[in-house]
Amino acid sequence: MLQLIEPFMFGLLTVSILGAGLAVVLAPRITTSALAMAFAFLNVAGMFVLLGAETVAAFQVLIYVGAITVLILYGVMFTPQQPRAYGLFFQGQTPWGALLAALVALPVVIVAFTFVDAGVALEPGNDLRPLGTSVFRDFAFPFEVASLLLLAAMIGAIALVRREREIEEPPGAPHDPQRRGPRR
Amino acid sequence: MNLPVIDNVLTVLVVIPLVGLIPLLVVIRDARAAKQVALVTTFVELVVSLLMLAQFRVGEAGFQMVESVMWLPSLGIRYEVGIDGISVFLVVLTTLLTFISVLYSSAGVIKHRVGEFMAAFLLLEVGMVGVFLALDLFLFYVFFELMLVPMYLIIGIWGGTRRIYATMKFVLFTLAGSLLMLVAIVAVYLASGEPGQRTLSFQELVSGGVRFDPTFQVLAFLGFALAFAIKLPMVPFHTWLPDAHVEAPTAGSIVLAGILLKAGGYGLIRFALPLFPLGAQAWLPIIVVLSVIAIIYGAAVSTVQKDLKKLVAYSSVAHMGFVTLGIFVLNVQGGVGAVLQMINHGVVTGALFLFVGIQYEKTHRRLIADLGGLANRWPLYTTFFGVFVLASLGLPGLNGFVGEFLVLLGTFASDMRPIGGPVWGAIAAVGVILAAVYLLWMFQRVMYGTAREAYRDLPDLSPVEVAAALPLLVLTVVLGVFPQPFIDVIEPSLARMLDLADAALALYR
Amino acid sequence: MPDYYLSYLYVFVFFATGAVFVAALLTLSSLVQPKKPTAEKLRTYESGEEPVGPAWGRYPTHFYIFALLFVVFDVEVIFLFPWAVLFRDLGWYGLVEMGIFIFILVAGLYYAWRKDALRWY
Amino acid sequence: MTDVLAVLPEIVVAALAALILGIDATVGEERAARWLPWVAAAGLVGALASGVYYPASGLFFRGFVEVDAFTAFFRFVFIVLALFTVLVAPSYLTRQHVPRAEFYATVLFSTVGAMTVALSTDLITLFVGLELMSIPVYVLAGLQRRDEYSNEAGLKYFLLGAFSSAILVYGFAWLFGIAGSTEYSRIAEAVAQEGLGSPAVIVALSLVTVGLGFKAAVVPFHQWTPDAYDGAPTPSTAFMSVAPKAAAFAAILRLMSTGLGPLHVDWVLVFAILAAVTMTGGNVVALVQTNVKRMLAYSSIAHTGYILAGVAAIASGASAGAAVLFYLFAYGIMNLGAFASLMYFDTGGTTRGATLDELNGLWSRHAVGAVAFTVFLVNLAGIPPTVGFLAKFFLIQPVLDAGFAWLAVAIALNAALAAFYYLRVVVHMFMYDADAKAPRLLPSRLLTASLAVTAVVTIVLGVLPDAIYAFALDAAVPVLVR
Amino acid sequence: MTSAVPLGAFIAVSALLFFIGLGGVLVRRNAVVILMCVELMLNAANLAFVAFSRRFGLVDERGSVFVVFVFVVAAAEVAVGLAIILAAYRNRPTVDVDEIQRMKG
Amino acid sequence: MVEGPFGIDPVLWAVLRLAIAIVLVIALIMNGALLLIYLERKMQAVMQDRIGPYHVGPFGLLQTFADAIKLIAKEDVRASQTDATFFIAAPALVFSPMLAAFVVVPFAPPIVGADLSIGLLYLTTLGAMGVLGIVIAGWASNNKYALMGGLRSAGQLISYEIPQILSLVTAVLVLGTLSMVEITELQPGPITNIFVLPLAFVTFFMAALAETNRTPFDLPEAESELVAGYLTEYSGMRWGTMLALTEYGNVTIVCAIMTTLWFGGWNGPGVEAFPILGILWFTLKTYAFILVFMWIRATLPRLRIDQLMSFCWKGLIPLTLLNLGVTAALLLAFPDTLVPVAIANWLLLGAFALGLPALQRRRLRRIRARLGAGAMPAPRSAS
Repeated sequence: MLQLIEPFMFGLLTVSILGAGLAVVLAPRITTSALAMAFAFLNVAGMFVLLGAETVAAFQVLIYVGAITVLILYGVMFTPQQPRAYGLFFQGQTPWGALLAALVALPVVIVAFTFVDAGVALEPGNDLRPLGTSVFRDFAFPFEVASLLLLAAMIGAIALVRREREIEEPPGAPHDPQRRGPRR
Repeated sequence: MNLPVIDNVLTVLVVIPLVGLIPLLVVIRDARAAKQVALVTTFVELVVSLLMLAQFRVGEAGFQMVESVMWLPSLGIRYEVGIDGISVFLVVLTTLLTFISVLYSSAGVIKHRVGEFMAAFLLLEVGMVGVFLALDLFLFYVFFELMLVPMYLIIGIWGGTRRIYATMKFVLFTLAGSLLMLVAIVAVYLASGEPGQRTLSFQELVSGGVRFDPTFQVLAFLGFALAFAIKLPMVPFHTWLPDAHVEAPTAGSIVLAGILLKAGGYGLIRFALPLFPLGAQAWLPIIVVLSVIAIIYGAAVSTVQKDLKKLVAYSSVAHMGFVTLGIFVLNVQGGVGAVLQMINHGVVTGALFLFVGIQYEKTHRRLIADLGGLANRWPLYTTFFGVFVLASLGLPGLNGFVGEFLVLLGTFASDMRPIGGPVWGAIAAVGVILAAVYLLWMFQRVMYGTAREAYRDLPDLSPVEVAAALPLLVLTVVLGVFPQPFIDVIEPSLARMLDLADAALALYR
Repeated sequence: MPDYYLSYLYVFVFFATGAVFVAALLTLSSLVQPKKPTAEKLRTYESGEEPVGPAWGRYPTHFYIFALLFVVFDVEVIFLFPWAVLFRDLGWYGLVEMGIFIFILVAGLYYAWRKDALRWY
Repeated sequence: MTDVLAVLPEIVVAALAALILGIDATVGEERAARWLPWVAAAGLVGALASGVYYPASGLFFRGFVEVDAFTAFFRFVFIVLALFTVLVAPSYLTRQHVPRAEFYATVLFSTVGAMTVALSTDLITLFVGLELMSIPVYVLAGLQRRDEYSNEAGLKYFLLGAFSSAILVYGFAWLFGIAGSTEYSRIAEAVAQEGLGSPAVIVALSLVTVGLGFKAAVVPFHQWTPDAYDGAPTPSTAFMSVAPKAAAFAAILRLMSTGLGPLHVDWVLVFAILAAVTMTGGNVVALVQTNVKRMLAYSSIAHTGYILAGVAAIASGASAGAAVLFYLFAYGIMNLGAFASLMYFDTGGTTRGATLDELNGLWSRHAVGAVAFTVFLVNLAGIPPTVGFLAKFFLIQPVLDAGFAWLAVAIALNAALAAFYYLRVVVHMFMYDADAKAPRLLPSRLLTASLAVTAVVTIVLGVLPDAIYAFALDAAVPVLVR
Repeated sequence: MTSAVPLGAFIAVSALLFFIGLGGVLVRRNAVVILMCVELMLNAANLAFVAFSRRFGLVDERGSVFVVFVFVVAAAEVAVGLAIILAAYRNRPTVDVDEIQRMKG
Repeated sequence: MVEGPFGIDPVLWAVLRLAIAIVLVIALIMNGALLLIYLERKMQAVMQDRIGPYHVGPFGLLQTFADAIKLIAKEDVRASQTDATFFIAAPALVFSPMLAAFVVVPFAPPIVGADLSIGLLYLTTLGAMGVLGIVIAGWASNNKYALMGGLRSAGQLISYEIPQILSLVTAVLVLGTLSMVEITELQPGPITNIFVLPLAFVTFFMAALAETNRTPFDLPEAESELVAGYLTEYSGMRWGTMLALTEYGNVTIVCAIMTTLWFGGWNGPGVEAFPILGILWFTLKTYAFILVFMWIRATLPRLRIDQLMSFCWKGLIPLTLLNLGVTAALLLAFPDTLVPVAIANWLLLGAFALGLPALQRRRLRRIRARLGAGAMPAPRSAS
């Protein structure tokens, strides 16, 4: 009976992930999207567990659910709601965009099944040490670069949202009604 | 008399205008100083070019005064300049016409941004001189394009009302052609040998070591010929020319007609023909037909022109048709005729534009219908103008005749299939007659008849204008009366070009 | 079926039970509770003031800076955990590596501090 | 220790960024502002020197960092571009109240990222480098945050950038799935073994191509470019139109030639077609623009097409790589210069560029600026004797050599087409007189000096390019298709 | 350990998730939602990485390592992205890409 | 696969064990909550010289029970402006992670739900998830007070998560494992981790107070400022699960972590002989901490929001980072002994304990000086 648990969990997670994913895309309200996204993240973490990568799963929850979703919720909170739904590429032609994505997706999904296990069977779990070893030994350089990346993001984001100093108009600048100044 | 011998005279010729640019840029806001600098520079250039002419050894077929320095070692591209019978007069013509243009312009025709105008002219001179000197295809291309920007500015800034349209058209036509030529040049480079031994040096390319296969030649020739045909301009590509000429300031027109067009003809003789004889053979029928069409068409269109400058412009089309015809009949007579025709056309059409410009400066009218009766007021002007008109229509004894006559001779002598040379010769001859019709008719309408009141008090030629026109007049007469010394210089080199082509052809027979 | 899967089965079941439990409690509650909604009752409670408009949107965005800094340091954490476990194997090399990493982030913190971004209001 | 020395230029630039932020935070914004450009410039020169001083070569960090001539060349290019940006920007930043220290630091971060791309030997380093390059640029685009256009630029650039990163990383995932490793060398082995017969390889290749295509703004993945370039503050535009593109091509060269090199017979044709479409598309749309900044944005798409043509010619060996590298360098300077020239105009405090009419008579109003701008435009048009012309010359050579004659002709025709709109700008600057509509000019000595010097440099390099070209040839060797 | 679920199934799920996200980016207009969709795509990539790691028997941890770096990048991306969205919102109260996009050409 | 006792089929045993665990944990939480609320009220009352609940049941023991029944039977009002999805999801979102955290709590050698190898990381992760529920609750209410409260809570929770984790990591440096069971087993004797890493404990403790919204960090519920924070619109059983159950559950978890990491977990006299005895020790230690929490609530005043954030970002995080670095360096320098680490930690703790008041005094002096000069800006209203 326990042998069935794995496929069962896989099925459950798959349905949850894809359902949540679709909900993100299709939900009319941004709040539902955000919640569905968090749920999808959580289920992806479940997939990781199923694949034997518990550490990555924990990181996934920590970063995606604990941090990124919170951040996105901040974004949702600070921006007003727009009930309309259009597309960045397919302005007002949602079906076409969806169709395109679906058409490309189909063959890719079929191709996905060409992958088969090729390695040595290993016990799942306990992946923290090999992961860490790999990061700190082999990927020392990208690791440091990643810290720069975080610093850059931090600086940039702060520069973008920091409260503004009062800016005076430059003396003598003609007031131009066309000018797009701050509007708060 | 012992003339001084200058080392590396060709490089000196290229460098002088550049050197002149430096003080010019310093005083660019001071019109007077700018004019003086430009005049001195172009004059020195003229003198040096004459000294170069004196150094030239007549009768030698090959290149003289060759200088060759490795330029881009990683590509094997050289800075290589040299001169032979074909180019030597064109160089002198360039320096002369530039000097005349600058001289005339500095007499007050150019009223705003004088310094910039002079700077553009000096830069233009670098390009023009360089084009006739370059022996490396890459270098040639650089100079060929270098002529573009200053001319573009000259037409665009100091031109007439529709100058911007004209200058854009000019640049785009020329650039489209020359960029295709660039592709062809690169193709030649790639085909010139194994990596590491590749070259673009003309002398190495034609020395027999390199064989281009026939298809390649056909395509590469097309690339070159298109660029040159647009520059010339040959008939379907000529539409930029009237616009450019009409809108260009007088000095610009002189140089444009006198030299820039020649770069196209020169390129055909110098590079397109000897490098790709098979290609030339393949395209020859089309070119000949187009040349003849150009002669007739140019003349016919000239006849109906109302604008004086446009008329001269279209006559250029016809005259350049003789040049291409002469080149592609592929015999020495025709070739020499073509080269002579280029020189003569440079002198005569340059002079015609000069005089149209002088007239326009005084009357501010260019439409033939608005003019008339000028002969009575301006005897000096009428004399000069008359001589040049006659030279242009090919009156024997003046220079226009010599070139056209030789070209026609060559055409008659050639054995072009399927229709023989005589047929084409005959048709071309009709062009000569038409030239007489429109030029004389124009002269009559402009110079005779009743003069308008407004023109009554306009002065005749000023001393500066005479000084500018006189050298051209002298050349017109000298070339017309004593063409033989010139032919002696041109013929060996031209024959060599044809031999090179033949030798290359022989490889495939 | 190894312990690994069993362990996580526990985790899953606990999670699921949590949700189910909450749902059950609320259902139970809804079964027994009275239902007398009135407009006044359903109105947003803002200490007796009349609520004006929705509360969403238009909040000072610099609160966001804290969330941002948190994310950055949270990411640091995912490196810190493996590092802390492996730290004896990695030795000084690992310490220096992590030291640089943390130093760079602290530089960002210092910047935020000096730029007065760490002020809540 | 050798590991550290090998990446010394990266360290110097990164430290410089931190130093600038530190100075700014410690000394205070206003007092630091005057010195920051000079600190940045000195530091960048130092970074350049450090690369010369320790000419490392080989594999470092346990084989995950490769320093070779290719790396050195891109370091040189990126540092020069950053230097140029830092020197032209100050007056604009002050005027538009763009945070200055943040701007310099962000540019430097992006530079480090771009340099990282050039020394990657595996997908992870590549990806992290690409992101370190891109994310600061999103910030740069939106940095003039009181301006709506800047907001939009940042937003669009960010969304599309993130989207492309996601596509790219998914492609990387498949590559990893095929090869079982993220190292280029092992990917190459696996890919060679699988061949194009494997549909998974096709999927991975397509995803990676699309992802990198977005990063480099290849048509049809270019839609973000005009708005992003147009709306971003001009100094940012100047930088982001060149450095990320160069980095994207560094990535393309490294990955496509080493990792996916075994398949080059298959992907070059796709690249050739993309190249032709890109250059034509960019040029055609640029023709109808009246806003110069937007026009330059489209023109930069066209230039992507040219460069891509060089990549498609990868089969012709070192000359192709060298052509791409040289073009990137030339394009970097001339495009940066062209955008920077727009900083003379005060267009109502917005990020928008001047329209053609607003450029009227610039020549009489600011001669040096106008001439410098013209030189950059002539460079872009590819007219000799400029480095822009040489770039095209070097480019056509491998394209023809690889048998893409039609592509070479397309380049030539496109260049002629492009000359139209470049020269139209010159027309407005030189041939019309300034009218009442002309916006206030805001000349700055530093800007003028930098532009003038760079303009002269483009001409000097146009006559004597051999040092750089030889460098590029040398640098192309590591990315030869084997 | 041989698993009851074939590897291909995991990859297929990741591909589907990827394309759901991609479709979302293509059709949605709200910037924050687009950002969410991008995150879905990144998650799909992560899933693929981890699954592929299993393919090679976890001998090579690169898949997981890549995922860790994707986390870093995603965090940085979201941080900056939302900052940009907030800055945009501050000037004009909308995050609708359609409305912000007013420069057409 | 654990072999079941009494020859029970292993599968059945696993299911059974799971069921037992869940039931036990839920019972623990519910009873714990009831008991703790009662205890808290009573304790506060005593400290404030009141009597506290005494009506219902002996000593008012059934008071909370009655409260619970009231909650269940209370009308559930959901204001019309709320965001339904979030409003309903929020309680589950805060409750589930709390419940799941109990999986790894090592009550006694035989009584551990599951000994995950990444146990601590797992707990951290669940802590992070809790934030989500609070933000969502605040947001969903569409009430300005609630949203502000949610924002504040979120800001506070995410901020203090950092020092909390950093303290944990410092402990992990010494322990070298993330498994809760292994951590416990590493501290068998009376010399537990607290003697080695006191500062890490103190910082963790402070962060934990904030993480569980306990005084002095209970701003989200600052009635005087924000009504009931993110809970304003919640009533009835929703409120019951959100606050009563979850908060006390979380307090228990945090205290359990402290017990395990610093105080030897289930270890105590007689555990070797009777492993089940561990549950006694563990519970005792944990409840001791809970009482400390309550004691603090009765003693300390509430911080202002800006003070709270400043204290975290400008005080706690740098301090924990410093501690982390020092500990790591000393551990590497003296691989065989923990004494230098302990010394350094105590010294740092001492410096912190003395330095903080000193710093505060200096700041106060400076503010007074500025006030005197009249340069103090008008007080801004806290938002």
